[in-house]
Amino acid sequence: MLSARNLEVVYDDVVLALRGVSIDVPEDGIVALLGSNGAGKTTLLRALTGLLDIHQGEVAKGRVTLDDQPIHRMSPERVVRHGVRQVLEGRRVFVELNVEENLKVGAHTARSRMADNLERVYALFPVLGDRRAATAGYLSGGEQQMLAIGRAMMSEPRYLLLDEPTLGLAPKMVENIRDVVLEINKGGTAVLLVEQNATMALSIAHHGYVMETGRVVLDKPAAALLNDDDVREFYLGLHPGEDGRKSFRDTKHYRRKKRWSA
Amino acid sequence: MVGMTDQAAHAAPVARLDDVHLSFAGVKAVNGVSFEVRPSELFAIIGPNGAGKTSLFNVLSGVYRPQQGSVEFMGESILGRRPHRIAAMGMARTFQNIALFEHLTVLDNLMLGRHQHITYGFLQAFAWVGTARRQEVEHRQAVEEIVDFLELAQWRSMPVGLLPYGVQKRVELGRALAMEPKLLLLDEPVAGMNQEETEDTARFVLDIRDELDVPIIMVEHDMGLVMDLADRVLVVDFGTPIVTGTPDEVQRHPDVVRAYLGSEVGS
Amino acid sequence: MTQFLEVVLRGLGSGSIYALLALGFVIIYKSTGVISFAQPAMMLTGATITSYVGPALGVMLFTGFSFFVSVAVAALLTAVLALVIERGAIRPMVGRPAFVVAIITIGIDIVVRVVTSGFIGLGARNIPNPWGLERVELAGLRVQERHLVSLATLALVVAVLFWFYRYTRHGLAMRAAAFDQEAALTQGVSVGSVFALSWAMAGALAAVAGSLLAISAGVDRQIWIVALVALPAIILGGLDSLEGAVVGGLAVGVVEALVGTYQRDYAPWLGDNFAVVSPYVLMLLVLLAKPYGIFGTPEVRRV
Amino acid sequence: MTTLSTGSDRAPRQAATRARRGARLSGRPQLYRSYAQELALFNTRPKRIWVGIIVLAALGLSQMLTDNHLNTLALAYAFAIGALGLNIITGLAGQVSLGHAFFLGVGAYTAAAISGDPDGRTIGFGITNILVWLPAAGLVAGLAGVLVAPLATRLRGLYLAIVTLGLVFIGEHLFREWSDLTGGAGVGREAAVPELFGIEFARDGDYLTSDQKFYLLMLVLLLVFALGARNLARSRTGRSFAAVRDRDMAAEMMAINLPRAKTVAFAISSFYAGCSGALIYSIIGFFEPSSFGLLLSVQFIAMVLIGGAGTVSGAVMGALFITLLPTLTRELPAYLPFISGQVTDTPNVFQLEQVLYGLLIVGFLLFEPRGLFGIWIRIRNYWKGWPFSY
Amino acid sequence: RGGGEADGGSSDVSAPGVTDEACPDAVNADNGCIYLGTISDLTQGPFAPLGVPITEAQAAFWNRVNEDGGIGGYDIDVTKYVKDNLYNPQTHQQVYGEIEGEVLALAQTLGSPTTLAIIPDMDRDEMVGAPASWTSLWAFEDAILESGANYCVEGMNAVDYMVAENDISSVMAVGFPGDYGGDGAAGAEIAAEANGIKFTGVETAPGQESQAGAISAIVKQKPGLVILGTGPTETAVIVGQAAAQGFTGKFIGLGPTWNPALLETPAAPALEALYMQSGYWGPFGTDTPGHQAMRDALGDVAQPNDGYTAGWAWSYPLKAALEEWLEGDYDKDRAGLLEAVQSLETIDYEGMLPEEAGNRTGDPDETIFRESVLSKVDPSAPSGVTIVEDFGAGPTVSEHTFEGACFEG
Ligand SMILES: Nc1ncnc2c1ncn2[C@@H]1O[C@H](COP(=O)(O)OP(=O)(O)OP(=O)(O)O)[C@@H](O)[C@H]1O
Ligand SMILES: Nc1ncnc2c1ncn2[C@@H]1O[C@H](COP(=O)(O)OP(=O)(O)OP(=O)(O)O)[C@@H](O)[C@H]1O
Ligand SMILES: [Mg+2]
Ligand SMILES: [Mg+2]
Repeated sequence: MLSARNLEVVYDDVVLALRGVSIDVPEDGIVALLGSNGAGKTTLLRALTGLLDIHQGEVAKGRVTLDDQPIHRMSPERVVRHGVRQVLEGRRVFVELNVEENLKVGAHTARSRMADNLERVYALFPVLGDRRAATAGYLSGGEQQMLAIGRAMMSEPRYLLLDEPTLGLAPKMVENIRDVVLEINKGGTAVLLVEQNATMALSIAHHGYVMETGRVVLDKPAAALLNDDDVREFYLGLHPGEDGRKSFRDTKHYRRKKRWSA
Repeated sequence: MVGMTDQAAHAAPVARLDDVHLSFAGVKAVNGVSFEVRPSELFAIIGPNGAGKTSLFNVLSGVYRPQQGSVEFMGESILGRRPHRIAAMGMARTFQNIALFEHLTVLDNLMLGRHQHITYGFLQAFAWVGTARRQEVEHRQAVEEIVDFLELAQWRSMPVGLLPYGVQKRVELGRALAMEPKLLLLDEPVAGMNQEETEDTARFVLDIRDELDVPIIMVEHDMGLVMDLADRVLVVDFGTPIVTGTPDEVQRHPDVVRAYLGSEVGS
Repeated sequence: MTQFLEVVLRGLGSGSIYALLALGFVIIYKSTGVISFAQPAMMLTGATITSYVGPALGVMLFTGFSFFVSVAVAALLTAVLALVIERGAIRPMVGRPAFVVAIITIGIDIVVRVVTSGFIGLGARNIPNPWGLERVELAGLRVQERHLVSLATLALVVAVLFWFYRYTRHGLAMRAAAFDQEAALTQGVSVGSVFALSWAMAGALAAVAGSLLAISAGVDRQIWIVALVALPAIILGGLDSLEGAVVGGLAVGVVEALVGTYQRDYAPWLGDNFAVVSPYVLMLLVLLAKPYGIFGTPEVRRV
Repeated sequence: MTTLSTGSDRAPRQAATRARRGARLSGRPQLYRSYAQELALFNTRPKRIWVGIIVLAALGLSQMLTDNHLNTLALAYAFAIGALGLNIITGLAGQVSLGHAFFLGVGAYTAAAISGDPDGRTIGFGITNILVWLPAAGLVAGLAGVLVAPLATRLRGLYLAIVTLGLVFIGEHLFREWSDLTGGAGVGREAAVPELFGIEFARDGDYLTSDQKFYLLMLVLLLVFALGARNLARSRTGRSFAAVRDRDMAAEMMAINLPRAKTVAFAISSFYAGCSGALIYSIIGFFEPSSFGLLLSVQFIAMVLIGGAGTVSGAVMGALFITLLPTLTRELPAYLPFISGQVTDTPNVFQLEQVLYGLLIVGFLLFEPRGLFGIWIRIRNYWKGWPFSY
Repeated sequence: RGGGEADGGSSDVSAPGVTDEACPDAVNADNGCIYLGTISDLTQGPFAPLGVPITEAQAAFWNRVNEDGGIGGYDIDVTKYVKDNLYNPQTHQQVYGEIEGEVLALAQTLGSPTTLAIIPDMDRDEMVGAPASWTSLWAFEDAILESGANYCVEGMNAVDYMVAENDISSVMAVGFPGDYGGDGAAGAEIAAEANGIKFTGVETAPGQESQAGAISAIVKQKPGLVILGTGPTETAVIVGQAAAQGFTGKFIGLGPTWNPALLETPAAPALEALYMQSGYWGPFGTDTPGHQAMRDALGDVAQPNDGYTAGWAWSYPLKAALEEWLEGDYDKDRAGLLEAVQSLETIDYEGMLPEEAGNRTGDPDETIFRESVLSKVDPSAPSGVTIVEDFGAGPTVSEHTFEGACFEG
């Protein structure tokens, strides 16, 4: 179990980005984390993997534990060695390296089974196999996203934290990623899925959290979230009293109010 | 669903690509694409990842030079023209991965959109008198209008680097509008946005088309948005055009479903 | 013709020293994205250490052997010094702009050089070695032995580095760390160790280069200037390329020797001492054709 | 991509972080009645008051300090003009240039030639009026900048830096060899003779000493050049530089002509450098070709970075810091009596001076990466935020 | 200007840098103190290997003067105002400004371009200074108290000597450009012309690896004599490698080319065979009362070299000038000191130089001292060289009229 308890995170000694967040990612679960932009989702992932330091952030209160051992003071590379692996927001492939080299760097902590894992990734994302010698920076946006996920899988993590993995992916590829996440999970890896595409995330998650301005405002099983009115309106685009999705042509200019941010 | 008027369909196209081919060291990014965009039209391009959509934008704005084919904008061939010249002709765009000037404020970013419309030179800039001062004030007014239009007022003097993602995308849109474009290219305008922000953006896009009467080419993976807003849709796969047509036609095309939409056919 | 070939050989000899220095710059650049202007001081320090260790060993061992032992000791000690500097002044700057770090290395260079100069004293310190200015005949060409030693050392170093970058995971990890430190951290790469390792390797290389350089006339306070010649070498070879450093270093050595020998006869209007700036002219010419040097990786630019 | 940072992908993020801090710290309540008023340079009352106080204090110093200190400060002001120039190309336009020393040299020699003795052993035209040689020095250096610019438009980041470094070496060679102009290596020549409407700055006058006159002249010139740089930065041109720095490809698609923007940036920056070179050596009176070496370029880079790249006041503070630093380190050993003053001892005070110089630069960048400007912001912020932290 | 506070309550002497209080760590506690400034290359500059021993020897020289009771009731202090110029004209000018008000005169101002940068200031301040360089230019500067021959004279005498000795038919000058190598080369060229032999000038840059051009020029043209105007390291490289490439002609090095440490480099055999050293006075181990006093005063030095000898010899004129000024009927200010300097006809160099070498009363062509010495390499001598040809002026220099510095004309 990977958990955060009452986490408070401060950037630059001034910006309070998380205000007492607690979440649990069970060993075999898929957990969805939703929230509007700037809610603190990425910050939470950074706290889980030790990356706050290089952003001038620090855990001011609370703790992060992995199987009840505190890890929030651990250096990022040791966190990776303990099996917690984050896919950074915005892909962050090594643009000057080629596809295969990117994957090999991903296997830094698991060299022995590198060949097998390479094949596994190429099987999941055939495009990458076709372009294994291509410079990563010149891949299309979606292809880079696949590379980033594939790279993370190279180290066979126990916990995979995905930060907006479907950003910029075509619908079919989104399905693809969903299947991949399910498959990874079946293989024994727990997944924490940060997503704007709530429909997709909640369709596979066991449990879900919704964050707003540094706090967890909803903490329910995924199925329950799918029935929450606010979630339906603000994350799924299903407006109350209407049947199915409303056309974007009919959206109005006015600010609606969410119940939880009262 | 707003259909195109007959008149628009026959007016001279704003932009036209004819049999464009572009490849990089073995990769065929664009393979014989032709289309034209007519005045006031909202033209969408969709296709799987790596299909060559962004590359088409880059061909249009002069970043890439196609090996074959012709590219026209405002009735002129722009093949081989430098990006800044094409931009000056009135082509504005936003970028798939936000390309704002992070250190600058929202206002400065928008003022940069007006670069071509401001004419004083650097000698006048030193002294900051006469033309320089007058133009700065004048164009500042124009920019404030965009700020109002896109509801950016609360962020106007913040460096864009610190703004939320969704707002940055909006600033980028504003910067493109500040150029007073004759054609607007939007590369995935709602990627990474939540539902609320997507709805806002949809509204802005419609307003731009309706109020400012600017033709738009939009690349987007959010099928709901594309199908609701677009007048016509071009589908590409592996650089090759599959079909061009109204959203309804496109949505039902079996090749499109197979290559692009998967099971999740637009609602 | 004989003379021409001899000049080329001489150029290769001094070029191999430039190449060793260039490799040091490139290794640091490749893994941290910074050009370390402290390399000249490292070279000076390494050579100075050799000049102290050598005589201490000299009485006990054959000079040829004791030369290599003292160079190895100097390389090790210089690597340690580099580690200390990296830890104290470079590591805290992880994630900061490369040019700020570069200026820090300039500050370090000043400090280390002044301190080392204190140990050099006023004259030159001799490094005991069996070659001096002796020459041998090779296929009718007279070559200085020290140049052969330098070339052989370079060959050895290149072989080891090739193996290291090719067959260990650290090679890729070092490149990854240079491109994107945060992303490298999430791969489990210890960016700190990468920094330390590259500084240590570069320090050791500088020490070797400095010691070889000092065979002919000893270590004086000013030999650090030679390290600057490695700068045009790395640029024309390609900043992040080990092959580039080697080719660039050798090319610079040869061009400098040729210009030094023939320019007075063929192009006197270029002025005396044109040889000293010829590496930079060569660099400019290469860059006009190839903006990233001969082997450099072009920066990925796209929107 | 901003060349001031390392990897291409990392830059925007760091930039964002930096920007984030900047805004939070400098955000102030704004109430303006017109855009013109908001666009005014000193648009708040505290700003006006502070600038006024600083200028008055600087003027007052001319009466309070000894001639020797004034001389040092005058030099520092002249250096600051050069730092402003480097700040334009490096801080604003993001093109790191290690070639600044070369442009300083071009300016210094242009000025020296124009005002030099026509019958002397080096080229001279005998026009000592500063209004002639100063602009000429700037223009010739600016022209040299334009000639170099085509290279800059092809090269990026450290490649550009090292190439411009090559310019310094080649320039030094040129200066050494062209002894008709420069007097030759190891010899040198007289610098520009400063004279303005009959005032000879190199001589003590009835009311003011030579050093006082130089000090006031440099102060006025620095104010003019700084104002110009500030205006430039907030103008169309300055914005286009910043755009080129942050994202050059996007800038092109904002209709900015990239090669032209870089050329203009180089020209303006070299103009400043040329003027600075002419002024620096007119104060010293004599110079020789080896003055325009790597060290000088590095000093300028250090000024811009230590001051805090991109801001006018940062560049000025950085220049003052770096030029006054040796004076300072020469004083410090006096407080360390246990260090030997004997030149043959190691360590001795002279070595200590050099070591301190290096250490202060390192320590400074290590502990305050945002530079002097950052310290100022931090102090201001401390008092604004006091007694709350977050 | 500053300095007023230094006047103390002295009845007659009113110059800056002169106090009634004793010097810090004074030898004679009852004496007043005269402060002399030193601006030298002490750490990072290219001439630090010379600047340091010069400065050290001068401290020893003035200490000896003090131990002999000082001059006219004053001890002389040269240790309080010592500044490092980094061999940079701008730094030189700045540190001059820092000490100008505190010192009476400069015991040392090292380097030509550096000193040239302060000459206008020295003129304005009526400051007198002993240089630490031997350029012919100093003969034409009133404020500069040079000693012995200059590079130009050396170059002429070296050529004349070899023409007489070896009947050479060509000479090449290899050296740094400018006041040093250039000055020596100018002298060599004048002498070559006078002797009707071929002359070639080759400029070279500092640095071990920058000598390829010079070496190949030497090896190709095989001149009978090479005059070197470089630093010691360059000397080792050039002589060593030219010999290794088969060159058998002779080398004569100007004063600053030599350092005894060269005898430990691989070039030592070549140096012993081909190299001679020119000098303005005898090297460290020479047997004169002055040399002896220097060796006694310095005690054990780690590496005896002729920087010490130079620093010592350069101090005599200022000592003579101070004595003349304090004892004679001069205004007791800097102007008076300058006047005293200009009235010196002889100086007691304690045998290091002939007394008439100190004449400063005529125009430069009359006062330039035209005799130099030549030494050969001798590993057993303290500074590695011993005299073979004592003070002498060749025919060329005796005929020559000096109208300005050699290297500019
Ligand atoms: N390095 C940093 N320094 C200062 N503040 C930061 C930093 N990184 C993030 N923040 C602030 O912390 C808050 C949370 O940001 P975070 O990136 O975690 O949000 P997010 O939920 O991931 O948003 P998004 O959906 O845009 O990715 C924001 O207000 C942001 O401005
Ligand atoms: N400069 C380049 N060099 C090499 N290959 C390139 C370059 N630009 C694009 N490509 C390749 O061309 C193909 C098309 O890329 P493009 O970015 O146009 O795709 P896209 O349709 O925009 O995809 P996405 O929806 O993922 O953004 C990709 O396979 C990409 O790798
Ligand atoms: Mg996020
Ligand atoms: Mg795309």
